[in-house]
Amino acid sequence: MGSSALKHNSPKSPRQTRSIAPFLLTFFILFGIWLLLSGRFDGLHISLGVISCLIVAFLSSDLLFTSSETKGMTVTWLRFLRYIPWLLHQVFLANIHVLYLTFHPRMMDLIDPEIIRFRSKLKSNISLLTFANSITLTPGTITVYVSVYGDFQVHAIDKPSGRPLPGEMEERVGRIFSE
Amino acid sequence: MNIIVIIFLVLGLIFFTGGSVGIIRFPDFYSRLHPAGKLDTTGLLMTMLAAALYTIQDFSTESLLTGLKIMLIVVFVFITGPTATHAIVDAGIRAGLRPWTKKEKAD
Amino acid sequence: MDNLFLYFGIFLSLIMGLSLYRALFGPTVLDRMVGVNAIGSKTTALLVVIGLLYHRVNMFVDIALAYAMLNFIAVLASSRYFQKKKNLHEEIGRK
Amino acid sequence: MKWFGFIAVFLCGSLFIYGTVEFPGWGDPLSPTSTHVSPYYIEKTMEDTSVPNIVTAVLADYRGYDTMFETAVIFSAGIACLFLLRQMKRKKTDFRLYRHTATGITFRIEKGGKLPPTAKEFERIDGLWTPYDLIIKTTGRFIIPFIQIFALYVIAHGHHSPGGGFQGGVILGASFVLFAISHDLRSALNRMSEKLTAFFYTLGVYIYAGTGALCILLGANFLDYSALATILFVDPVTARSHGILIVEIGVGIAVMAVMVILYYNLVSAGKFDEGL
Repeated sequence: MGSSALKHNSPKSPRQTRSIAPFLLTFFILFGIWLLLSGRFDGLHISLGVISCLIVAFLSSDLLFTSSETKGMTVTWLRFLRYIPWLLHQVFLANIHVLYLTFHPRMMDLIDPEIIRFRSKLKSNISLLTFANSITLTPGTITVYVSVYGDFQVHAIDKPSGRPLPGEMEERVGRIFSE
Repeated sequence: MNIIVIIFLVLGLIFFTGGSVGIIRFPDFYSRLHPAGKLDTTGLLMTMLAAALYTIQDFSTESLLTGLKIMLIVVFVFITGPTATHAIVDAGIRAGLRPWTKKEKAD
Repeated sequence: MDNLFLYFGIFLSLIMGLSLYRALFGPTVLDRMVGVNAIGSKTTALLVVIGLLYHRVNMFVDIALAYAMLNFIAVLASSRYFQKKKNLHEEIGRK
Repeated sequence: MKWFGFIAVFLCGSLFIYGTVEFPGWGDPLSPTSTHVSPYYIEKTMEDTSVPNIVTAVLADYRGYDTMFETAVIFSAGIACLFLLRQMKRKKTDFRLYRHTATGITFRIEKGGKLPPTAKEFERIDGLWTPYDLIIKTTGRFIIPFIQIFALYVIAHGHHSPGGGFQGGVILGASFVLFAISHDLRSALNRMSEKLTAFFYTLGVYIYAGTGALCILLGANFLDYSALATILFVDPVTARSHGILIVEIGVGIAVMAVMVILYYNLVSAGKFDEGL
């Protein structure tokens, strides 16, 4: 368990050899972003864009992709897109809850902050990051600490907020990254 | 169309107000982060949705790109907002601030 | 519609004043950081609304995006800096 | 003492406000500033340089000499920080620290000792308190390329949008600072070493001044970009716009490198051993 979870931890130093696939993938993603940002499609700006994307891809392609992660990328991203509406719905519910707490006159009686600990079964860094940020965005909970093995410490604002963790959200995040 | 824009603007304003009032009313540093982190992010989402809808009303390539750029801000904030919140919490824990709880209050 | 955006901007600035209270009088440094972070995310929204007011959204979007990025890095850097301060809880006791 | 400061600030502020009474009205078309050179810039910029953003044209073309020395000021700020803070004699520590990434247990290995070669789960750290944070590290990994492409976009689109070398350079430098924060100073130095930074901030100023000198060699005045038309194979007006772009790139490189060197020096107090 340990070695597989820790594979992507340290970024490779630039001197190590790189494969060409992540480089090209980074280049095309960045070029899409460039076209969106620029909005000018004449020769000068397009060629500037190609040069800039080459520079950034050379500088940072090992940050965006580590070589083992490129397989099955598209399926993961499609599943991630399907996760977003559910997450937005949860975020909206969470905000209504916090808004209710904020404007409640006897707020001090309602809240009961505590720190919850649990162990998640997710393994890779990216799924842990998605889960941790989803926790921070949704009902009354903030991720305090995550270890590489998936030990979470979560600060919850009141009892009903912290109870459903890890629960459904972990299931869904696990399904995205097929773990 | 304008009505939808107005509804989104007002919703965004409500969330922003909630965030600001929350960080004054809540008792300690950790609980203040809940309104600051969540309500502001959602307020931004609502406001940006309104702005993007208003921008792409007179439809052209440029206005479409501008609307997409506005949504790019939302994506960026949705990734970085929780991370910033987490960074502040982490700083609090490492600096040795103890979370406020009800039991301590009762003693 | 322009008037609506104007009122929205003014109200947003007033709300930022509320967050400024926490940034000025927060008992610990970290409370101040919470206030500053809250002001930052409101400023991002305010910049886009100002762009709508001047009918130059395509320009102001760039500024807002740059501001959001620098705000994120600033919060990250200052939170890392204040981790080193081990005596934050004493600061509360002194007040 | 607090009250004394308050009174002093209050007096100075009142003096400033009293001074502004004499200013011409805001947006007054007859005030000296808007009758002298401003109309020339507003009317002639497009036909002189074909740059839609007047501010960029004034900054890098009409007032290019000023901007060159602004870049030089930033360069000297970097050099001054280097001289004041950098500790040239490095004190070698005779032990190394390794941390088990999962549990946070730290090993201190004295000189001559070695980790077992199978220990992949240990990372070398700089100081005992160096924090490890999975969320910030992973977010940094995903965000940095997009910040960098945005910075290059800002540099390249100085003609059309509010941007240019200074702003883009700051954002580009901030992306490297974010890398140093989200990982640690050691890996940041691996990626962008001190020597490379020094090379870049010299290169930035050199590009700016070199463009001006090239104009002299081609028989025009210093920083008169229309002389570049013969090398770039375009007409003189477009050459001025391209000259502005070249100069902006130089400014961007210089500002980026100075940002990074300032961060490195300030954060480790010139010792280059540990970051934030």
